[in-house]
Parts: sequence; C-alpha cells; structure tokens
Amino acid sequence: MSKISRRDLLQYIGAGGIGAVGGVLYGESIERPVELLVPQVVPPEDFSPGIATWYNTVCNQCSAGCGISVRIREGKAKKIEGNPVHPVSQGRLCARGQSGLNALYNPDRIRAPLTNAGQRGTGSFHPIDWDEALTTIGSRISRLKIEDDASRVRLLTGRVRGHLDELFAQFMDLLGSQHYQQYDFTNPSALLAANRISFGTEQLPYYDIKNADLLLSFGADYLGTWISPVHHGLAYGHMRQGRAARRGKTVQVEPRMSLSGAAADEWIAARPGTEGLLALGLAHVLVSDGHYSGSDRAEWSNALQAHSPSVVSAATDVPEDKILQLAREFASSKASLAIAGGATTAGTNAVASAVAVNALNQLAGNLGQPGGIIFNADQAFSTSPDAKPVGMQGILDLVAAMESGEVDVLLLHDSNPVFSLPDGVGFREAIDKVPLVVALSSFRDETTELADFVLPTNIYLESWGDDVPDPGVGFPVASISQPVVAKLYDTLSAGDIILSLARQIGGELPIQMSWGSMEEFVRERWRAEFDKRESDAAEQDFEEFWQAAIAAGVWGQPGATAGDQLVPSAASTIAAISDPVSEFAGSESEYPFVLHPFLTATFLDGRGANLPWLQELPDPMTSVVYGSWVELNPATADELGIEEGDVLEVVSTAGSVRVPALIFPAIRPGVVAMPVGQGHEAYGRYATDRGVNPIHIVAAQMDAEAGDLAWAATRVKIRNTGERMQVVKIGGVSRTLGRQILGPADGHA
Amino acid sequence: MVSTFVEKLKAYSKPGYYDEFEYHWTMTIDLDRCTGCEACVVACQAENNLPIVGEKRYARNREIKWIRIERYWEGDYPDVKMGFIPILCQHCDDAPCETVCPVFATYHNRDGLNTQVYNRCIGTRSCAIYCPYEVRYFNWFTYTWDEPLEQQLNPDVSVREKGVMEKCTFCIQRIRIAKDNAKDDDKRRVRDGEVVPACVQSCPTEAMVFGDSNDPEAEVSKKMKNERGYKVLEELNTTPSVVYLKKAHA
Amino acid sequence: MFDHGQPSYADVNKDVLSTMLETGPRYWILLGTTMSIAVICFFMPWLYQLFVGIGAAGMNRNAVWGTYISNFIFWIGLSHSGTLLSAVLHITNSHWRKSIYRSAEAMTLFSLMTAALFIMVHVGRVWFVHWTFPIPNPMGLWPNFRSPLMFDVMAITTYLTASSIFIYMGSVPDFAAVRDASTGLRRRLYTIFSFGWRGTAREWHTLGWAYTFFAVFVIPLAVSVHSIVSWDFALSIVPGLHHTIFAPYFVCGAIYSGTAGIVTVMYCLRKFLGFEKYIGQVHLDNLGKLLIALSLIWSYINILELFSTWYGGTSFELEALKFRLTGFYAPLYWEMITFCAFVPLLIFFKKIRWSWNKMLVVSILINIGMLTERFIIVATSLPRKFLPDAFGFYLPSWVEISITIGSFAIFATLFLIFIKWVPAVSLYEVKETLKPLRRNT
Amino acid sequence: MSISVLDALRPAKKPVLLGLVAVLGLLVGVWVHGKYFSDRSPVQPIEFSHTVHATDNEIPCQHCHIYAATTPVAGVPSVSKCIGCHRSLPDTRETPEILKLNAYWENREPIPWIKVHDVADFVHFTHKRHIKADVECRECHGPVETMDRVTRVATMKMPWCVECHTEREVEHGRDCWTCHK
Repeated sequence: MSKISRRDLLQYIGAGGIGAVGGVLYGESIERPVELLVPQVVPPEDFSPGIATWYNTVCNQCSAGCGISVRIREGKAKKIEGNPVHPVSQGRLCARGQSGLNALYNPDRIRAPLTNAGQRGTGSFHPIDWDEALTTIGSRISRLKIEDDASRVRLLTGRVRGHLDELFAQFMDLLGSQHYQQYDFTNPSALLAANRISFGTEQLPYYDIKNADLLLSFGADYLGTWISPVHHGLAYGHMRQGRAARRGKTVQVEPRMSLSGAAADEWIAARPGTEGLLALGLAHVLVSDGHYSGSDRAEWSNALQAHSPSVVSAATDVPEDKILQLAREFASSKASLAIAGGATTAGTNAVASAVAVNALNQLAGNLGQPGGIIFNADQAFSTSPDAKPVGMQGILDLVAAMESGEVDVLLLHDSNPVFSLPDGVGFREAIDKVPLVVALSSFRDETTELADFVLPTNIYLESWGDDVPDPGVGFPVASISQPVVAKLYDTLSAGDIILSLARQIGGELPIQMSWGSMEEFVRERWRAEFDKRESDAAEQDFEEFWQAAIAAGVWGQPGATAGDQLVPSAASTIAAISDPVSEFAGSESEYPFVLHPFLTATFLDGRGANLPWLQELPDPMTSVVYGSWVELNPATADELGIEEGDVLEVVSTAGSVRVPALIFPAIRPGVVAMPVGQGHEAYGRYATDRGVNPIHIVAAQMDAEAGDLAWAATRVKIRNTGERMQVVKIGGVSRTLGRQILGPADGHA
Repeated sequence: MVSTFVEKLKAYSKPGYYDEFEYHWTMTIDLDRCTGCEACVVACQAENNLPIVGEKRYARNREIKWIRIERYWEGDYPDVKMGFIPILCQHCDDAPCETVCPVFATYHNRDGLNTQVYNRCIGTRSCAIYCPYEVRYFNWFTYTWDEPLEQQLNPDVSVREKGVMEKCTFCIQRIRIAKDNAKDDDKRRVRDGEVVPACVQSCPTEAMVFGDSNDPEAEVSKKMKNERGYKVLEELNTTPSVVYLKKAHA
Repeated sequence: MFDHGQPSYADVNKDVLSTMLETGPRYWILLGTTMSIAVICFFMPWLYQLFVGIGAAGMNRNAVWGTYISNFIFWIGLSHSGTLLSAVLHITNSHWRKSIYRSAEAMTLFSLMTAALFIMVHVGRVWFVHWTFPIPNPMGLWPNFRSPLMFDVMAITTYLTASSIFIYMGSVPDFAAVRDASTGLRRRLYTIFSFGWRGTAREWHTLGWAYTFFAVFVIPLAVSVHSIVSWDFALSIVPGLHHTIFAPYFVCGAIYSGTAGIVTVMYCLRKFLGFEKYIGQVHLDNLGKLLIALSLIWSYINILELFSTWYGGTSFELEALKFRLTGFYAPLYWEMITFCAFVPLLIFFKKIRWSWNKMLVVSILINIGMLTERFIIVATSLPRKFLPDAFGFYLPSWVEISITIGSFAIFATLFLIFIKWVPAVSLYEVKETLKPLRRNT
Repeated sequence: MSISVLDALRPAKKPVLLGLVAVLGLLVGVWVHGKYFSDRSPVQPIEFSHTVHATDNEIPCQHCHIYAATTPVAGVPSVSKCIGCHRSLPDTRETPEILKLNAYWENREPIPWIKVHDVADFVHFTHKRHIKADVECRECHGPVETMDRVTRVATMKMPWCVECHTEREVEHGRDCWTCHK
C-alpha cells in the first residue's frame, strides 16, 4: 500500500468525524422523551406509591348483594374481587361483578346534568349545571306540594335495598305521595307470592344448596342468573366435591339447557310450562308410595290425586319411570332440595308452579333442615319500610295513571322498563303524557332517553350506601358501600340528589331530612341500629364500630341463628295446589314454537350490555360474543333446512324480530330460545344496535297472583328470510372427536 | 473441555435448563366443580390488561383470552351433556414453544414458569404453531382503550404492542409481589396460598387451586394426587403444570 | 450440440455481450413494468401491513402462519437446482450444462433473496429481525440455537453466501471479457469485478480448482438447507406436519420446482435474448428427463406419507388427513396432485419433451402445483391441531395475495438487472465446448 | 496465486476505505454517546440545589425521598414537606426561589418537576430492593449532593443494568422476568 498523503488523511478524518457525529445524533434520537414528575401537595396518610390498597364495598351489578374488594393504585380502581369476609361472596365474584370497572370507567357515562333541548325522545340533550336543574325540578314539585297535589309525583326505581330505599320512601312520604314503586325484571315475584301462600311469609328463604345431597331445580339457573349466583357457586362446589365421599347430585328441569343444566347430572326437558305439574307428579308419588307419613297425609293425597305419574307423564312428556325414580331419590336422599325459577316461574302459572315446588319440599320435610330451605333470621335491620308495588302490575297502574294524566312529575332511578317490558305495556307512549320526567341515571338507556332532565348519578363504586342481602345467609348481616375512588365527573349519588331535592322543595322536608349528605344519613342510621343493639355504648364505641364496619365492608352476627325455625303447616299449600299449566299467547297451529327467552349470565336483563368485557365474554353455552341469536334443536333445523347463520324472522302475536339462527343440541324440539339483554336502542356505544331484544315480542301477559310479566308464555313462528349473518363465536368444533380432552375414558382414570 | 461440552449438552436437553425448580407453580382444575361461568375469563382480562378487540376482529378469530372455556357436547338430545374445560397456558416443563423461539423470547424460568418476554419477541409466531394447547395469542393490531377505560389498566403488567406474542403468565406479577414480601420477611419461602392468580381467586366454585407442587404440604400437591387427576394431551409428553380433575359421575 | 451450426469464438462474445452492451427499449419497458408491479403489489401492501399490524393479513388465532411462510418455502424451493444442479453437473462434467448454469445459479440467488424478503414480511416486528443473528451485544443476549428457525437463518445465510461466491467465481473470466470489450466507466467497474483477471494458465488452474471445490461444497449445503426448512414444520408436533419423511420430501420438491423453474427461465432467455444457438434441444431434453425422475420421486413420497399416516391411525393425524383430502381446501390438494404427479408424465412423450412451448406450459403448471403444495401444508394443518374447540380456518387476505404476486415481479426485476451486468451465458465455458478452431470465411 | 485483490481494488480503494472509516466513526459515536453524553439535566421549575440541602445542611437523601426504602418508588417530597421546613427558616424566606415555592403552596399546586431519571414502562424497577441490597444512591444517581442542578449520570438502559447485575452476581439478576413485566 502506498503511503497516505495529507489530503487523504484529512478526508479520512472528515469521514470519521461525520460518522461519529451521526452516531452521537442517533444515540440522542433514541433517548426517551422527558416526562414530568409531579408530587402531591399534601400526601394522604396511607399513601405509599407503587403499592396497591384494597377497599371494601358492595356490588350492584345484580341484586345478590355480594361484598367486593376493589384494588386501588394511585387513586385508580384496578380490579374488583370478592370480599373475603363477606358471607355472600366469600371472596369470590362473577363475571358481571368484576366488570363493574367497565361501568366506572365507561366512556359513555353521563358526565353532567342534561336537559333535553325541546322535544323529548329525540335524544338531543344539552348540559346544564346542578343548581339550575335542581331548582327547576324542585320548584315544580314544591308547587304541586303546595297545591296538595303531591300524589301527582311518582317515583319509579329499580330494585333498591338498604337505607337508600328508606330515603326514597321517606322523601315520597313527606312529599305526600304514596306512589314510590320499584321495577326489576329479575325480581322473583312468583317465589315471594308462593312463599306468602305456603309459608305465610313473603320472603326468600335461604336455599341451603351447600349441604344438599339432591338438588332438584325447576328452571332455576342458580349458577348463572338466579338470585345469588356467586353464593350458589360456592355452595355448588362444596356440595359436589367439598364433602368427603359425599357428592351431591343435581337434576335440572328446563326446556333449554342453562349453565345449571350443563352442570346437572340429569337434564330433563319437560314440556314448557308444565314443570310445576311435574313437581306435583313427584309429590303424588311421595305421598302415594308412603314416603310421606304426616298427619295430613290424607289431605295431601286428596289434593294430589289428579296428578298421578301417568297423567303427569302424558302432560309433561317425561317418562313415567323417570318420574318414579326421581321421586324415590328425592324422598330417600338425606338432604333433598327443590327450587323453582327461570321460565318455570315466568308462565301464567308462575305462582302455582312455585307452590307445587314448595309442596314438594314440604312433603320431603326439607323445611328448616340443613341442605333444605332455611328461613332467614329477622334481617339485620328492617330497611324496607312498607311493601311497595314491585313488578309489572305496578308499571301497568303507573301507565294507566300517566295515560289518564294523573302524573305531573315522574322521577326515574336505575330502572329501564322501556327495554325490559314488552311494547304491549305501552310505557313509552304513556310517558309522553307526563309534563316533567326526571331520570337519575349514570347511563343514557332507553328510559333515560325519554326524560326532560337527566341527573347523572355516581356509579356504586363512588357512592355511600348500605345493603342487606336478600335472601340472607342465616344470620343478621348488613353491608356498607363506600366510595372507593374519587368521583370522576360532576355527578351525585342518588341519595344526595334526593336530599338536595328535598332542600329545594322546602317545607318540612329539609327539617325532617336534615342530613347533609348520603354519607351522613347512612352513618346516622347505623348509629341508631348500633344504639338499639348496645344501648349503653359510648360515642367512641360507635366510632370504632363504624370504622371497623367500613374497613370490613360488612357487619354481621354469625352467632345469632334464625331463632326458632318456623315450620308452617302444609294446609295453606295444600289448599293452594291447582293445576299449574301455563297458557301461551298464540295458537299452537299458527305459532308452532314456544319462545324461551333466557337471561344470560353476562347481561342479565340487559343492564350488563354496555360493559365491553361482558360483550367480549363468550356466552357460556354457545361461545357467541356480541349480538344475539335464536337457538333451534338440530332435528328441527334439519326439518326446516335451517343452518347456523340463516337470518330467521321470529314472529309472535306481539311482534317480530330478525335474528340469525344457531343450532343448539340441548334444546327441546318445538322450542326456540333467545338470549335476553341485547338489542338496545340506546345505552352507549357498546350496547347500541347490537342484536335484538326478545322481550319486545313477548306477549304482555301476567301471572295474576304474582303480578309480574309471564315472559316465558309466548308462542312464535319462524320464517327463513334467506339472508345470512355470521354468528360471531370463538368455538370451533364442539365435539371431542374421540380425543380424551375431558379426561381419560372410564376405566383408564 | 469435553466435560463442559457434555454439561452444555445436558443443559440443552432440558428445555428449561433447570433440573429442579425453586418453586414449581402448579394449578389443578376440578372439572366436577367448574360450571363454565367464565368468571375466570373476566378476572384474567382485568388483571392482565387484555385488550378489548371488538366484534369485527372477533369475527376473524383475533380474540385474546389468556384463559378460555372450551365446550364439548356429548351425545344428542335428549341425552346430551355439555363438558366445560378451562384452557390456559399449561406451563409445560418440556414446552415445545420454548425450543422453537429463535430469540429466547419465551423460556422456562426457575419457578417452572413458561414465560414470555414481550420486549424480546420478534413475532415469528412459531411458538403458537408448536403449542398443542393453542394458548398463545398474537397481537395482530395495536389495541386501544376508549378513554377513560385505560385508567383501569394494571400498572404491574405492561401493555403489549402489535406484533408480539402473549399468553398466560400464572399472574407472575402476583408471584413477584409475594416473593418480594417473603424476601423482606427474612428471606423465607413463599407460603402456600400466598400467591393466587386472578382466575383462581375469582372462581366461585373454588374449582381451581394454585400452589407450589415442590411443597408436599401444599393443597395443590394433595389435589394432584386425586384419582380423578389427568393432564390434557398427556400423550404429547409436554409435561404440563396444569392438572385437571375429571368430572365425576352421579 | 448446436442446432444452428457452430458459432465462432467471436460470435460467442458478440452474441452474449451484445445482450449486455446493447439495450433496446423493449428491455426498459419490461424492467419498468416488473419494477412498478413489485412496488405496487409488494412494497406498498407491506408498508400498509407495517402500519396496521400483521392483522392486515388473513392469519388469525388458529392459523398464525399463512401464505407468507408457504411462499417463503416455495421460493427457497425454487432456489434449489440452480446452484445444486450446476454443481452436480459440473463434477459429473456433463457438457450440456455449460450454457445454462449461469442463469440457473442466478435464479438460485434471486429466489433466495425473495424468500428472505418473505421472512421480513412474515415476522411481527421486522425492525428487530437482526436479533436472530448472533451479534455480540452489551445486553448479553443471544439467539436460541435449539430453534429450527435459528437453523434456518444459519442455513439460508450460508447458502446465500456460498452460491453468490460460486456464481461470482464462475463469472470472473467473463467479467474480464466484458472489461476488454467495453470502455469508460464500465471498463473501470469490470476491472474491479474481474479482479484484474489476465487469463494466465495459472489463473485458469486456480479458478478450476476453486470452482470444483465450491461445487462439492455446495451440494450437501443445498440438501441441508431445504431439510432444515422442512424442520420448521417437521420438528413441531402438529398433526400432518410431524413426519420424518418431510426433509427428503421438501428437498425433492425443491429440486423439482427448481428444475421446472430453470426450464421457464431457459425459455425466456431464448425468446428475449436470442440464445437459440447456445440453449438447444439437448438442454430441454435433459431437463425434461430430470423432471420426470423428480416427479416420480415426489409422487412416491406423497403416497408414502398418505400411507404411513393412514396406517398410523391416530385420531389427530387421521383428522388432519381427512381435512386435507376432503375438506375445504381439497380442490387445491387435487389440483396439486394433478399438476405435480400426472401432468409431468406427459414429458415421457418426445413430442412434448422436444417442444419448448409445451415444456414451458408443463414447467409452469408444475410450479403452480408446488406453490399450492406449500400453501396446503400451512393452511390445512395449522388451524386444526389438537383441541377441536380451537379449530379455526385460514383464508388469505388481499394483502397476502398481492404480496405473493409482487414477489414474482421482484424476482423478475432482479433477473432483468442481472442479465445486464453479468453474461447470462458463460462465455468461456461455451467456448470450451466449441470444436477446435477453423478460420471461418 | 497472482490474482491480487488489492491491485484489483486500487481504483475503488479510496471511496471504499472512506466508507469503512465513516462506519467505524458511527459505531464510535454511538458508543461515545452512551458513555459520555448520557447526561440529562433539564432546567427545573424551581432552582432547587441538592448541594445546599445535602452537602451544606447534610440532610440525608431519605429524609425527603421517604418512600425509597419501603416502596418501588423513591418519591419526590410533597410540597407540604418542603414548606414544612422552609416555614421555620426565616432567613431563606425571601429568596426568589422560596417565593416560587410559597406560591405553589398557597395555590395548593404541585410543583411540575421534570423527570431526570426514567426507566421504560415495561421495566419493573423497585428502589426498595436496591436499597436493601446496600446499593448506594450515588451508584446510579451519581454525586447528587454536589449537584446544583440534578444531572443524569447513567443511561438507565438495559446494558447499564445488566452490567451491574453481572458484576454483583445478583441472584437471578439476568433472568428476563426479574426486571421486565
């Protein structure tokens, strides 16, 4: 190589330099951008950055009243788990409960008070400030109050328990209106009615599934949607494998397999609407075979003689020997339990069926027995002042009143009758006749959309309150719900709204309801309870008690038992036994199929549809996500040449919907099933315009006794529209193809 | 020289490079308790920042669910039965996914966990091909949360970017916290029940049990010995760390 | 061996060099089209995919591999027989090779590059793809040498290097020839390319030695490469892929498609560069015979695979087999069988074997068949593994299809550029085949 | 053999070599940046001097960064913390910087300090562990007590972490999931 000249050298240095500079620049370019490091002004006591804290409160996703613990990091709610010390949830929680976070951080929450710009129902709202809203409403109500027309003010809420309920009641009472009512699609009206008849007490007893050996469920999806799924789940697990060498057996009677049906050892698809009859058939066997040897045996056999197995078998389409076998098992097993729910208690024969099931329990001597029906001790504190109309009958009366212009102000809270009742009820039309509609709500659901004023409420995770689980857990219990995060928006808790309304209205309301806030009110009430129990307690005792209660999220007296178990005489039940067969709307000839709408564990009656996690959660039985479907038995589908994804028009006497078909192996031929919960016209981006709402095509019938919607008593016909629509689901081939995925074949285990 | 070579070879022959584990995290799932309620699925989504993928992407099988319930029908109406089985990463001790990853983005750690390092992953997706349980989920897109849903995201778990593989970690962040506490408590071992993954925690029927199977006293070790116990696809010899208990008959 | 009478050395230089030195408009038009197709069909969709995410492709949870991988294998396959063939023929010194091997080797090079591109397109975070190379780094992170994909990276890079050296070495004397025939910048460049080749006996000797050495070296390499590619599948436990036969199956398939590819390229060279003199009947004939042999081996292995799967009779394998033969993609499967197992049998007839046009059709059909073979392997096995509830389905998206089309354009572009830089037919070796010189009048 | 690559390369020697040199320079540049240009010392909203606090007044680090020993985060002192001391220091009450502080306190505003030391979001770093392992603050943050304005002395990037973990033979110190999340 020749020696390098100076010129070359300079060039080399130049090149190297350029490279080096480039390198440095590159290094700089991959630097992370500058962030701010913002301290608190004053740090709270228990603050420790990067470490999570848990706060206990009460779940509000359904009316089971599970205690929950919420994980908080840097002031944000991160996760919801069951409260370990709460007797209902015992640290566990269902999908719905855990999705509460989606409600809290839901992008579609109402962030400020709204008023509709001009005409109602157009969904055009504009924000106003609280004072304006409250004064307008307050003055309107107070005028009525002065004119002594306060009865023209109506309050319709969802299922409200605890002291919020009392607050509502007191408010209306002081106002001078007797029209405080509740409506909740999932309210077990039929059971309550039946228990009033059979047991003389209109309460839900504690169903001791945990200790049962044979659980006979008539349509009650106790693991998915019925009353208190999480608690039943715990019980179920224990009943199955929790006891040494004693595995409880479960039998499910329902036309379409639910979660509980899938879990059951025997799944019996009796003819829809005849489940109660089956119960009577079993009862008949219990008596006639001498399993029952009570003093009133004669009355029993007399009342049941019409329901011999052969007759029942013919009516229910359940083989006679199956009835006999079931009855014997039921009688012979140490702890048997029969429960009714779901479609069984949603026919025109709802109460009759429930009574039949009660009869079964009475004959098997399950009352007050472990593993049977245990009547609750008197509740921790009686928060429900007086019986108020609950269920569809109440709505019908309200509608009538609105139609006839008897209603000037309608206050709505956390209830969505427009969605969860048939169009036949005519709520939507009637509400137009009401001059002033005020909705207390966190989301703009179908009913809220019809309001003149929308007063945004806190999510339960932001509010004070308390709750008494119903049914109880065998001993007095009450839960406290406290705000676990600072509220996100310019909202108030329902209680606070009522209190400030009271202040606006004036008169004796502010004097009687002098509490500054819901928190104060709840605290007051708890002190009262506390004093009642330990009369000689000092102030700081209560302070301790209160702090402990808040920390635990629940207070109870595990020691205190139900006291003397009431074992009512069977006479009233015997008297009430009738022929429980549901009448269906629509003739069998014209409408060949029975429509079986079912509540899903995800959406329940549709209140969960705005939570993305639940929308994304595959339906447990079908793995379908987003949107709805109609289920047919494979045989039926073959007959009609229908395949999955064919869009069917489901027509009832009340209306029709178009929905894609899904072939479902575990549904009775002649029955078509549709999930409830989708098909919202409002209710946020995740729920709106997705699927259809079967309740709209349900005929507006009731069980007279229960006064609630008979949503499982409608016949439909189906027509293949020829269109196709993908049913979005994650499942591939749902057969094992002989692969030992669910465990080695028997004998190899 | 030769000996070291032999050692290396031995090490390589064991996918995880570990002959025994400090802890051997193991899960049992009792199918006789499992009701398919899917509480675990949501629990996992909440704990591990799983994205909300949306209907369109679901329709094309782009969902991400670290634990999913599989459904199998047996028989036909009226004698039809449904079998649920939760499928999550089985944390195999001889995991095919570990050997195939060209960049060691997935490896066996000293706790017998089959871990996935998101930062290292280049997205060849070969691990998903090799995994017989199909529990590895790929980020086909960059997923976003509608404001303010992102406030729920768990700060202990990183949000994965598009192009990387992700999967169940047995809630390693919870294991990490438990170990951290144990270490402060004069370096004792983590006690049974101190670590509870989100899915196990939520399960209403207590079908799932999680623990260290190195500890014979741990509940999970006892459950594993149950005569109903089996492992899914055991014949493939991936030695999974999830033991299922077969559904019992009435 | 020359159909149109023997050319003189001068002719050889003239004919061949002219293809390089004189460029007509037709060439530019051709190049322009291929390039724009490459950009529009390949690079733009790829860019789109980079922004959106791999979700732009049709792959999903159940089928995480798709067309990209199947194309990758296809192109690797095509790359075979280029270098391999040339090497084999060189050490068996069969003379007919001499006028075709240059372009055959070029094929190897370019299809390898295209294949490599598909890896880039396939991976989720291409910007980190360098992590697959054992580059020392301050974080002390290394690739996983147990991974078949790692073997792949190694094998392919080695193969690429080896074949590029192989082709380059073979071209050095020709570069010299170009150097001597050209002036100006081009001359200077080729001076560099030709390493100052002067053509002394010593140089010839060294070249010959080195060349033979590489020929021997490349053969096992080529075989290993496709075996390793097959292991990406065969080393998994996926039903339908977990077969010991896979390595030979892939190798044979690779050479098969490669040879067919050569026929196609030969055709083009004759048509567009007027190499009728040098690429003649004899080449077609030999390649034809080779194709028959390969197709028979290929069919044999296919039958073996089916039989052993059926005989094994495990639920998993049978299910996979059933789906492949009768499932959604069955038509593709049978198309593949027709094109790769039955159509080539026509070559037995001299009529077919000796007609360039007919052979072109056959060779293209074979490669279509091979392309689908690769696709079927991916699309029918991966989405249906062990857990039926996780069974899924794979359908390529427009992005994948367009990128597949684009890849052929890329290959064509590279080849077009090549023929302008390197003599597409080896000058000196062709000259060797000429009979001793007569001064022609 | 007489084929000399160098001779052949002569015409191209210059540009090629220049290119090589440039590339070399690039690598050097990157390395130099990592080693010596990794500092970052932004101008803070209040001209807070660690020298005054830590050296002159000998206040120990954890007197203000109270969470360091017990939590993952060291934590910047809250405004109340600052004001707490400065209220009782009449002589400093009038300096402009303290006035700024007072302003923040009166408006109950947090001070928008600019982050100097930052690790990526996918990294699980806890101060507690490192302090418990007797890692001196200065080992990562440098001689802060001598800084009038805090300056970063290390890249806070993975090679830097790994280097130390390797030196100290940290238990599982090179296991990905020890630091990644």
